[in-house]
Amino acid sequence: SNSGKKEAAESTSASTEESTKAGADKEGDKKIVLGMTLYSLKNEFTVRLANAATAKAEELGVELKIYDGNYDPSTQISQIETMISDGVDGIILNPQDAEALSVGVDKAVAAGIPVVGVNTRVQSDKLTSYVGSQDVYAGELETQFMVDLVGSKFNTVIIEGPLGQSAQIERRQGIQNVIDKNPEIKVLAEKTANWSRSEAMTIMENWLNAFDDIDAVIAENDEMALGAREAIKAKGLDIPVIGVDGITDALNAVESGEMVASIFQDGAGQGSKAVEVLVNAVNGQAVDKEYWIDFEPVTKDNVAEFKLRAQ
Amino acid sequence: MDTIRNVQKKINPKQMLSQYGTLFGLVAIVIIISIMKPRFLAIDNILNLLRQTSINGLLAIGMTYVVLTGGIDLSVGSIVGASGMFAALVAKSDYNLPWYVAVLVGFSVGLLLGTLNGVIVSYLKVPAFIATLGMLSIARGVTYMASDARPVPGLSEGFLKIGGGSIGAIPIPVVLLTIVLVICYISLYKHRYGRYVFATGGNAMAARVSGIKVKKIVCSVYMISGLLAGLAGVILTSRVTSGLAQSGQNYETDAIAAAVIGGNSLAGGRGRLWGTIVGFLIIGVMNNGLDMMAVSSYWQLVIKGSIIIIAVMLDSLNEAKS
Amino acid sequence: MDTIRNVQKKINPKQMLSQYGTLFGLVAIVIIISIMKPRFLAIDNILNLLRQTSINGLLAIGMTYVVLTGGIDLSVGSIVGASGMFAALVAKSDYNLPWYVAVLVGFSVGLLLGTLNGVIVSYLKVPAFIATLGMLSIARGVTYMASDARPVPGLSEGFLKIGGGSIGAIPIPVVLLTIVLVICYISLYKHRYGRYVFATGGNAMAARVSGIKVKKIVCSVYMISGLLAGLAGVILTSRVTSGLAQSGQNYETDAIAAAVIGGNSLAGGRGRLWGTIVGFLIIGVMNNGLDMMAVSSYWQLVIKGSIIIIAVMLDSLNEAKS
Amino acid sequence: MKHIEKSFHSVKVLNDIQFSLKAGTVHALMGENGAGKSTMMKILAGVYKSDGGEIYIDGKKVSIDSPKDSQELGIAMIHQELSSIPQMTVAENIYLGREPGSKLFMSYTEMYKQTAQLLESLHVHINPKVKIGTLKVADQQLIEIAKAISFNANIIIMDEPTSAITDKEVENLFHIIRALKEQGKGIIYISHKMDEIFQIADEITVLRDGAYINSWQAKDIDNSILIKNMVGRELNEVYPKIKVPIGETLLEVKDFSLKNKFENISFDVKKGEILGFAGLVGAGRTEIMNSLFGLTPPDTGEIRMDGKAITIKKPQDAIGYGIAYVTEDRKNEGLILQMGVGQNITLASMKELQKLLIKAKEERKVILEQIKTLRVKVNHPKQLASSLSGGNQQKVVLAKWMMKNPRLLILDEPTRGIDVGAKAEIYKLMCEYVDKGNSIIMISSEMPEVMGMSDRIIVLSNGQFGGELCREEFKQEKIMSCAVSKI
Ligand SMILES: Nc1ncnc2c1ncn2[C@@H]1O[C@H](COP(=O)(O)OP(=O)(O)OP(=O)(O)O)[C@@H](O)[C@H]1O
Ligand SMILES: Nc1ncnc2c1ncn2[C@@H]1O[C@H](COP(=O)(O)OP(=O)(O)OP(=O)(O)O)[C@@H](O)[C@H]1O
Ligand SMILES: [Mg+2]
Ligand SMILES: [Mg+2]
Repeated sequence: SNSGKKEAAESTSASTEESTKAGADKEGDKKIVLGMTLYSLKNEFTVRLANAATAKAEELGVELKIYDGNYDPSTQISQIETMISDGVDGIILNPQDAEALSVGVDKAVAAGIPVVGVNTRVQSDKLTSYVGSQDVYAGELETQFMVDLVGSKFNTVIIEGPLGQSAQIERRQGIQNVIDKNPEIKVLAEKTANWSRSEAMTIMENWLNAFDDIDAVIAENDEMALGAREAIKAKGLDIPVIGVDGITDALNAVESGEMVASIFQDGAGQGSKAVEVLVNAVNGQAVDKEYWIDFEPVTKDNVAEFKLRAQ
Repeated sequence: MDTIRNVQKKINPKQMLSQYGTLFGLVAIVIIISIMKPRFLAIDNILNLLRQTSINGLLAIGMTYVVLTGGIDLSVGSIVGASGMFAALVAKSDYNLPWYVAVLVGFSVGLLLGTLNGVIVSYLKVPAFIATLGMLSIARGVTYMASDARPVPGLSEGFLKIGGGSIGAIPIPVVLLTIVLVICYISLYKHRYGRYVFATGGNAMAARVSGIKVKKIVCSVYMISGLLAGLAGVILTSRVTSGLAQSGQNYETDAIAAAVIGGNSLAGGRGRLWGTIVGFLIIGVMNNGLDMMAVSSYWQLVIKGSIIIIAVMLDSLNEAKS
Repeated sequence: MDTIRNVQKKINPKQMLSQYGTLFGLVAIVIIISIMKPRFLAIDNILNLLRQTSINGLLAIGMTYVVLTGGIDLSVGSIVGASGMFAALVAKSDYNLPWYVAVLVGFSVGLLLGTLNGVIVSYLKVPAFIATLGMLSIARGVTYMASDARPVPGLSEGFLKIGGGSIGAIPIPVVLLTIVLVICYISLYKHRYGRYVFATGGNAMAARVSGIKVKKIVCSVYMISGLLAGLAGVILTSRVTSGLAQSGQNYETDAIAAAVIGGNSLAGGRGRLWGTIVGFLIIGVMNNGLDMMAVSSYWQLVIKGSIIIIAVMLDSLNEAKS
Repeated sequence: MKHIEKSFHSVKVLNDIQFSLKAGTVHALMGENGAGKSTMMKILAGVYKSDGGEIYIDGKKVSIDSPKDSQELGIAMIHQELSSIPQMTVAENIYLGREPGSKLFMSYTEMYKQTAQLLESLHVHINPKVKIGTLKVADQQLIEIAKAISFNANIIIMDEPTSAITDKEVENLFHIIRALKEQGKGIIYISHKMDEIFQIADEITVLRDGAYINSWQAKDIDNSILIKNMVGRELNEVYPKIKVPIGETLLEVKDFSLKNKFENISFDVKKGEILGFAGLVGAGRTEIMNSLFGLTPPDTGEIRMDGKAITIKKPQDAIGYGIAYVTEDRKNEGLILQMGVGQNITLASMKELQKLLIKAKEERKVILEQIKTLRVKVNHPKQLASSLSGGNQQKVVLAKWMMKNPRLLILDEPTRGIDVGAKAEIYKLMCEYVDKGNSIIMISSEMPEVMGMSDRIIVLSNGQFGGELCREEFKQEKIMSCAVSKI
């Protein structure tokens, strides 16, 4: 449930010895306050990331305020401004857009607040650190997986994320990288389903009626892959579908063979690592520029392991 | 004295065009798409199209009632989300409840939220735009809370039939839509309730003087809209086989568009149910047809926007003359 | 005979409440937030809040004109996107063009799209809802095409000042908003034009009979709305330091909400500019305040929805009595 | 104007009409409801474009494409349907489209000053800063008159300017018209009040069914010939009052008060009786009926029907007790304009016309019956109420209530804007109606009408009881003196 976040916001309990150590400021007993803005809190993946961050913050005895960017970069900039005037000690940024949020980083850094990027890239060299993955790699992984599965010559349809969002652009880029290497892959159609399962289902139904020769479906996230899978199942067909993120439903679908694979993104790992890195940075410890917690393919063979990690 | 002149209207091509402008628009779109993509007309695609359209269809019908009274219901998308989610929470196959329990839960949530809208608009006199915009936000918030933005999968077999099953060749959502249409047709044109709805939208004061309980009528249309959104939510959830917190987002736009394309004036009092049907079919055909032709996402936006405007233009140009 | 009836209205607390209901609502919200989070009132947060609000403010002002004539402009969000994108394409620092060229491009795109809206609504007689809904879709499609849905970064220094810079302590967007407000105040209340806008919305037939060129007035309000959306697009692009194809999405909702919260009737003819100011401030204060208090995003939805309804309720309950 | 033609939706409403107006005269345009008077004048005012024909002013052929053109040619018009912007003030309405002030800024001070002067000169006592929407219909009409005069136009068209005002204001208006005449202006005057026509008109033109019938000098023609030309047949008696035996008391109203509207009003109405209500504009007659009908329940007071106390809190209650109410403002309170005529007629009777579903055949039958009895001039029962001429709209409202066969029918200005022929028919219907043992309360500002039709008249003055007269005592002066007694 979401009570985790609330508790974190009001968290007063300093539980373990370690946390008191880490959470206490050098000069006094003032508690470290961190802010985190996510591009959205309305999908399972970011919620998982946020919850892991909250849990970690609790463990370290720091306060973490979470902001929902509502898929709007300027809202996220506003939230960074709000955090600055609120006087947070550090900011975790999960940007909607890589270019737009660089100005947010500039502002925070100018106010002397360290910023740690998480999960999606931001175009800035002022980040204290970046914890996450590269979406281009996810696109490459899933397309390569299809090539390995059905051969280098096939007809595919691509279901895209919201046009212009960094994750969409980069994952699409990754998909294209593999297609360029395998010129016999033919893209029959591509369209955005805005990360939505029901939109993807409708689009897939329409494509199934329009084309007889779809060999593979590449979706830029799991929600849309699952929607496409529903449409294919309803038509009594069996076309391999792949997505990205490794959300619970997708892991189950991989397990039951409904999806050929998903590309797992360790949101929980990224969330907690980001908090850890930022707390260290606030406390003046040295941190690396980048921590890679990258995408990993999930197949029927290794799905059990990921189901455990996704808890 | 000749009181009634020309009792029977003569059929006159210009008047036909003005009366049925959007219908001709729909036919034209269908013809163009069929020529460019003959498979568009295949039976299974038509059924597919109808199944896809049924959700917007239900919302547009509910919206028609609201719009006829001069109101607007921006909350239908969120009600779809909320009712679908609560239905899903009950329909989980672990609970082993019969399918209709979940359906009833979905209906109740829709009706409850619709009633809230109705009370706020009619009795608390908040403009419909604001009341339902507030509800849009509130209902979505509640849906997220109920699910923590996580999908609720694993729904019972019986429940999944509603969105995915068929009776004969006809998908169940299409059957449901047809039943709803018949009931609504009767309520609007064969029962005095419909008169009262039209009268309320046309001139609330005159309706009141004529003994119509205007507030009750206004309240009731939001209840109908909510109930139909509840049904749509149940169908959608069943169709995507899991409760999704963000489902139904922005559905209000298509529903209102369908009603307005169909010739229902947002000022109230003027409209027609068959117009709404034409309206949601135009939207459905466009979405399906453009996908069938694999038109790029960018062009789809431009083409859809233009078609909507052009479809209505014919209608409006003629109407405005009178 | 009794000479002049209803001479001067006496100031009466109940009437005050009804006239300034939402204003009291705003003050109440500010007080509550300040108590719970004293930092809310810090100068830098206030400036911050105003800067954030300025974009919605500009759109809401444009929307006020449209709404006063009984119309609606759903396309402002897409116009923000389009004008911002085209401005960005010109403002790239490689081109070495002065900042105002890009600004002019942004303005022109806004004005052009607004004019299209206006012509479609007033001369082609397409209902405003449909015309601007179509434009919402078309303008977004064009924006995607122009940029291939990719961000356009690397804008010139001068251009970036518009959204990010300050004059003294006052952020430039706030300065611009203030200037626009003054001009609009004059045009609505000190110049004939405003009378014609009100008259057109109040009773278009009567306005026409009085010799007012109703179509021109209707067309002009969409041009104003488009132009202000163009300005908002420029500011937004400058603020996020790059042209983003999806920017401005759904901004129309907040803009319409601000106008309606402010007491502008969607039926036209009745409204007030200061009401719109109160409207967009309520929305801005809510967004900023709830974030300051770090309220969870699900609760934010519920609270925002409720506040909007309650803020308007007071106003409406009283107004409806007259 | 020569050979003017106009059609709406291929129905011809003006066919080869001619009309000429001399400077310094008042020319009355007469005809039944729907004859095409307003349509023709709207063509002159630039609201409609004619399909054919020519217009000459001072011998020069002109073309009028918009209201602005018409204004520039020195034409001003008082429209039959009130055409003010309710949310704007009196002054803003009067000067709409030609606000005083410099090019850049208009001047409110100037506007209010000019308005005050204008209203003063016309002896209209209304605050220029008040919103028009809050004024009563009568005051709104006075403003429209003032507005038309303020144009200082050479041709002033007055389309039923007196439909909502009382004798006192009418007299004032005639004063103004005579002054305008002396200044050499031409005035086109449309009215259904025959007595007015002979008081003020120099020439008279009659239209019937969209066709030109004839023109006369007013002194060459009398009432009965005029009426015969208008309705196309003889009309013997305008007020066909028949003696109906007065029965027991049907309804009793006691001590009705509503703050700022009326005080301590008591009256009763008996079976078979037509009870008239007279008074000056704003005397509170309408407000009392609104309260009686449950639209604005009174602060205090009781109602008895058949001797039993009843409570009426909303219109449905009143309708349930067999009370029907034809309101004075037919556009805002009477009709659903964008509904068909037929559906408007049956709107209040749907319960009776429905079993499980609406009995469509029966509904159609009663609609046709009502249209026939009241001689509503429509092309088709589905024709929109908005496209009817003013008089026919009024008949539709009457039909709506008549078909409910109420025991008590309240009529507020029932013949406003109705032509003589139709008036006579409505009076006849009223008589037949009370003959069946029902009762009528009729509010009217037309003296001849109240006196001609009522069995008893109650006069209100400034929200208070001003006097009660029985038929034998009816006299215009007496009513007037009661009407001003509480001012
Ligand atoms: N906008 C319109 N659309 C269709 N028919 C119309 C329209 N306006 C007027 N008519 C028709 O034209 C005819 C003439 O109407 P008009 O209003 O000119 O009559 P009138 O002589 O002024 O009657 P009244 O005395 O009742 O005001 C009527 O039959 C009316 O139904
Ligand atoms: N909409 C309104 N707003 C404010 N005051 C009003 C309004 N309508 C009527 N009044 C006031 O109520 C009082 C009674 O008006 P009412 O309409 O009942 O008079 P009436 O005798 O019916 O006049 P008429 O002959 O014009 O119908 C008047 O003093 C008038 O100023
Ligand atoms: Mg007329
Ligand atoms: Mg009255």
